[in-house]
Amino acid sequence: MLKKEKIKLLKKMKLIRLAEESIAEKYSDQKMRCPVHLCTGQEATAAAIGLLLNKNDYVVSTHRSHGHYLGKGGNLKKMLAEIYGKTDGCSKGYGGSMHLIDLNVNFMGSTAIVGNSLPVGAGLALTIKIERSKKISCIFLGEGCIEEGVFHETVNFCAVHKLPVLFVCENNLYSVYSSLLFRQPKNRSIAKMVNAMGIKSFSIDGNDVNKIYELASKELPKIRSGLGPRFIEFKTYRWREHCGPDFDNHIGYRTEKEFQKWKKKDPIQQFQTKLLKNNEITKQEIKKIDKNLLNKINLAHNYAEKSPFPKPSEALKNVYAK
Amino acid sequence: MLKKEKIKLLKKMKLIRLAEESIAEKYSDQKMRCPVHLCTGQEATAAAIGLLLNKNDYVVSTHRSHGHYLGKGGNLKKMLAEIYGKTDGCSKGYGGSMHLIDLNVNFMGSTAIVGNSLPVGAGLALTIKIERSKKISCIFLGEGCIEEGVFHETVNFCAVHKLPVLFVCENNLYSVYSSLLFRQPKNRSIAKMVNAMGIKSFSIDGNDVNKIYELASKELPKIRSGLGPRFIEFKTYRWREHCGPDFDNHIGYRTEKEFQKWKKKDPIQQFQTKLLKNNEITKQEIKKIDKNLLNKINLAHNYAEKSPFPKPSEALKNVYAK
Amino acid sequence: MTNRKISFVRAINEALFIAMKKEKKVICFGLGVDDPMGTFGTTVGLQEEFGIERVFDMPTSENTLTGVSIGAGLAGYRSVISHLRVDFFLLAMDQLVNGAAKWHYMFGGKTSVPITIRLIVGRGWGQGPTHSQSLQSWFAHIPGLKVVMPSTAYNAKGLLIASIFDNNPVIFIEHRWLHNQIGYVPKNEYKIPLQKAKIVKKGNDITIVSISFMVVEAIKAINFLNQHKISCELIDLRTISPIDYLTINRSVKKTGRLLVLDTDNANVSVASEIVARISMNLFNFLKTAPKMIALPDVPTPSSFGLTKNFYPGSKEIVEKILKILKKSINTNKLSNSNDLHDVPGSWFKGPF
Amino acid sequence: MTNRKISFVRAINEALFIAMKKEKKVICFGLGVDDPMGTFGTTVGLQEEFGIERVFDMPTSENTLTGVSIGAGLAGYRSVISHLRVDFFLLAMDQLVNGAAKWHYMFGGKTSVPITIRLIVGRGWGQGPTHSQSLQSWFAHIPGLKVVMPSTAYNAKGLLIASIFDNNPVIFIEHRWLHNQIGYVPKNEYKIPLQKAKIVKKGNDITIVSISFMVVEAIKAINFLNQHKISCELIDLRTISPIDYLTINRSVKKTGRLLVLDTDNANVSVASEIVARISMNLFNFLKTAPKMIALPDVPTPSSFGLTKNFYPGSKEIVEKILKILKKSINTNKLSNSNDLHDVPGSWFKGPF
Ligand SMILES: Cc1ncc(C[n+]2csc(CCOP(=O)(O)OP(=O)(O)O)c2C)c(N)n1
Ligand SMILES: Cc1ncc(C[n+]2csc(CCOP(=O)(O)OP(=O)(O)O)c2C)c(N)n1
Ligand SMILES: [Mg+2]
Ligand SMILES: [Mg+2]
Repeated sequence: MLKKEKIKLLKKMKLIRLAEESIAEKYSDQKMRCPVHLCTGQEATAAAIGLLLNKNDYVVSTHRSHGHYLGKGGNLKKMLAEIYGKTDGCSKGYGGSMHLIDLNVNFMGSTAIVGNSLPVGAGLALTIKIERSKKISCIFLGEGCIEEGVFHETVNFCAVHKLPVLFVCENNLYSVYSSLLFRQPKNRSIAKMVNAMGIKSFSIDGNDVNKIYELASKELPKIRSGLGPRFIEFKTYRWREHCGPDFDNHIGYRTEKEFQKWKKKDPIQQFQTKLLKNNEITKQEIKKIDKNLLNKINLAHNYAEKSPFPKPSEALKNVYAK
Repeated sequence: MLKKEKIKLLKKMKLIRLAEESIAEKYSDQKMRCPVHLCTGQEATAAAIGLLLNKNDYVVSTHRSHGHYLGKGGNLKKMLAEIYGKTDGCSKGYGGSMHLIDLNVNFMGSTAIVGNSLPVGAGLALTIKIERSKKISCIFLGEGCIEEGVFHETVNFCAVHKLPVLFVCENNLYSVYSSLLFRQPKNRSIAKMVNAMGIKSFSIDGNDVNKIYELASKELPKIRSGLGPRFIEFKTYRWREHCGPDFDNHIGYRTEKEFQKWKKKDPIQQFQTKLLKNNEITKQEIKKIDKNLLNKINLAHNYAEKSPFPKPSEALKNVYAK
Repeated sequence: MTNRKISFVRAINEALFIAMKKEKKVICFGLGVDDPMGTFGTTVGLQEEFGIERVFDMPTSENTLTGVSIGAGLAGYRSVISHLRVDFFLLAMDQLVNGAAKWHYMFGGKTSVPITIRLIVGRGWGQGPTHSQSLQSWFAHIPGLKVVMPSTAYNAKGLLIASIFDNNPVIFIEHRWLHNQIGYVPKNEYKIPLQKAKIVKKGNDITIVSISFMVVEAIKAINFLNQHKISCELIDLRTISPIDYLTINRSVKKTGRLLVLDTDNANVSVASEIVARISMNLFNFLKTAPKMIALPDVPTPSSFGLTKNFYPGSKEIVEKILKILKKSINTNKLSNSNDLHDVPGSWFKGPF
Repeated sequence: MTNRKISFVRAINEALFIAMKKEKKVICFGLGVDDPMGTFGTTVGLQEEFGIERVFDMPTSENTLTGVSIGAGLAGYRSVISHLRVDFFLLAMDQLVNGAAKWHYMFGGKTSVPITIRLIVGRGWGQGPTHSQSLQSWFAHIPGLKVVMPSTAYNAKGLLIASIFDNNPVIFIEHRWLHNQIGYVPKNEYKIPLQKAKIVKKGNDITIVSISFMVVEAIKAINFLNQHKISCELIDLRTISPIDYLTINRSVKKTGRLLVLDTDNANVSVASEIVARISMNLFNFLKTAPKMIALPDVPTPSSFGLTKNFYPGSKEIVEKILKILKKSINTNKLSNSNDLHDVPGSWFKGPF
């Protein structure tokens, strides 16, 4: 990875982190009135994959999609405006945090029913194949989604048609407050399973952004050149509560200790430390990056807060396309 | 396998074969007025598994379930009466050929939506586990069913709970007129996939009743003793058309040659020849078996034809259980 | 040219050919679309003409099938997907309702999903509980879906072309017993606008609102009643959702009486909806209580015995109308001459 | 003892404890039933009391979850399963409709599947298009299902116990905004019979048929109207399918006027069904056109701005009744004093 790329990557991770944390901070103002699923702690995948995808590559995602949206280059102001329920929101306030879209970067939509966007991603990939273009359709999912039948149907369909799909599965060990232990067979490898289903699969540390970048840069060209779909499992951890701005290690489904263990693996801290150690960045530069990002995020919140609410009567529009 | 068992097995296969062929023969009388999915050519699995299951083991099955029903010891007369739509039918005429039940032998139901009965079988197994009884829940399915998401959900659930389930998957290469080639990835092994999903799996010749019997006798006790579910793929072939009494090798989706190849692997003929060669049965005995079975089947048709139709007003009953 | 008579099946097939020729981004997939039976003949020849990339078979994965059509829609493709029975489509309700129906709305109108979902209603020959559901009531209940139910070959072709080029998900329901009906169909492209009902027969004594196969039964009933000087206005709804109330209202204002016919179970049905809407909005125009005829609220049984009186037909329509008009006529002549109530015609010999 | 007041949530919890204690074969499973939140508090303590074999979490597999309950039912077990939102249950329509609803019928009455399916309707705080569907219209349309929608803590407990011990699949729909309502609930076991509506208030001018959260709004409206000498009869339907027409009919015959309130989209709804049925059967008793109030036929938007006037409430009810009765009263006092229309009470601070 070039130094330039590394800085980009760091910036992208930080953008996601700081944006999520800004939502957490301001959520108690009661102005963002919709459920939010923050991805703090999971920024590495979103940033690395997002950076490696081309602008016209397609992305679909899930309820926890802020990072994927920003990673792909989605408009921050419009994302926040959407969470605030404003007309300038990326979905004009109709969708809320769980339904993001940015057609400028082919972020085609995140949806809130577990597994719902998977076959949609496959359909996008089908058109790429028909058009013989070199695009990719990237599908983000959580490990809970593996339990939905539609995941297996989608994998099968993509394998049969050798579609240009990258499955990005962030395994953060939990689905809401349910541990993997009660949802999937013990010691079963998700990647090995998907491999046996017919898609070349990998499983890597989801907090090591270097490795993610490396693996993805190797596999994406293969997908583009028609070698078929790829599936990558990223082992990671969400820091905050399943839904909302707080922490929930005290309520009983996971331990503070486990959380602290994962917090030490902070993908951003790890990466930054390495960059510093290798003299690829200075503390000064980091400060500047942080400051710029915080500034940008503050401006975006201001923009979102100032944007008007859509009129109630607008609710009756947009049911049918013309 | 004891000689006695072998004779039983032969008889069971023949019962299924002759019953199916009798339906094929009489179907053009237009008295059996419902879709029928015959299993001629696939009798080995139904007979061997059926013989090895205990009376109180549970079975659920699919649209192609005549063999599974008879194999388990289901009542022939009531099955035919059901296909004729009569009051003495096992489902009193409400269900037809695609919805068979015989609670006397814990044949809990066959249903006609692909994949529909799978989780039902898992639910039965769950109660076995709760009751710590040594029963098994046996789930019959076709290879087409593998493509339904519910298959994967069911496998996952059974694996997580280590349920006493035997999955019997008859892979006859086709789903209606669609070849496997367009439905599942090339060279993907179903058994290996299910193995990677978390269930010990096997793939064997579905026309070699000896092997089926052997494998099942080895695995069933393991399932009973709590070692978890098992999945077996049986490679086999349906002789007649997907639905109905005729042959359909001429319509274009499969070849006469392929059919003839498989016909040579007739599970009954193979087994009978071996028994004769080993002097475990005489031609005389075979004749007698055939005659008895034909007689029994004729009587059953007579019974079914004579049974009255349910009254039209009965259609409005049985919507709710008391 | 009005003597160019072809079957409903061929009309569908023609519509598909025309749409796919007209627009390269129309694609067609579903279980068995390219098999020798070609979805009861409706998709025959398409793959040969347009290639395997635009016309292809699917794994037995109904939910994913639907989701794939949404994704293709987002990339500008118009999918025509099909299910040989409505019942199989129950596996795809998440993609349909949480996805297709709301996509345009929940992303603020920024994208849309032009999908046509062909569903076939089974009937007769022991199809039974899981192969003969109609379910338009469900689809009509969901905002964002359009629901179309053609009754003739002519309507089938024009409505299918209109559905394919509509920018919304359209549920296109074909009754299996209409597939072999023959009727006048122009050779060229034509569209029948969605949400436009058709007045099939003019009349003054009562308004009959009907859909799909019930139109066939209604025509028989009306012809009989005509002989007895009872004049019915027959409206073929064609689009079930949204409903063309303009046409219905105008007719009810004229006749003052309403009978709605449906192929679905009665409870919470499109028929109830129309009866309710007219009762609420045209209460003062109604001379007598509005009525409806639909299927009994039970699953469909399989047996020849149990289905004997299961499906209401022309006789029940006539009797209901006589009751509404407080008239009595001998209706014995109307009893089904066909002993075999479970087939669409004597040519049908099973098995599905 | 009538001052034993507990929340709707606790009433549900008590019903589950009682049912599971009474009958060993009652089991309870669903996503998160044993997690710290315990299905919004309703399943708290069950696993501790009855063990992990009878109370357990599930993989994210809604369709299989439902099928498993059918299988358990065939072996004599009564399952209580739950979904935190109605919307998630759309993945299970095959098991529900092709399986559970028809099982008893299609096997000739030989077996039955006693399942209680708890579904929670979301509302407010930006839940949006895929987290606030109601959908009782769908379930009521399917023969073989019973559909229950309690409006008070008292009803919740008695109806849930009755549902669990009913031998059929019962859809038990809880409105999230009722969960924190407090009401009188006896400590012991009691059942409220299914298909029995409750006359909540007697009155003479109009019959209001209402369900679930709309009962709360109706009571507010009626109290206001009472002050102006308008007397309404309020029927809480409680069971949506089958419907207790005996009670409705008796009331409409008395008042001659009908208003039906529903929490679902209006088109092809339970409200339409009731309006239709009454119009067909009691046409001559109706003094004015029957009316209904339900949700607009659009998906639910997320934004605070868009949802402002989305849900009809007591004000709309009052205005509709005044219109029916051709009266006019100043209704300004009725405007929602609560500025925050998107929360059930000021105690609610998100996030779901
Ligand atoms: C079909 C469906 N079932 C249940 C839910 C409730 N739900 C919302 S998020 C979520 C967790 C999914 O877990 P995972 O896929 O691992 O994603 P994560 O939240 O961990 O990022 C669940 C179960 C839902 N939205 N959709
Ligand atoms: C959900 C669903 N989709 C489609 C069908 C139509 N259908 C009936 S039988 C069948 C074939 C299934 O193939 P397989 O499981 O291999 O069983 P086989 O017929 O080969 O025994 C299909 C697709 C159905 N019944 N249900
Ligand atoms: Mg997770
Ligand atoms: Mg097969």
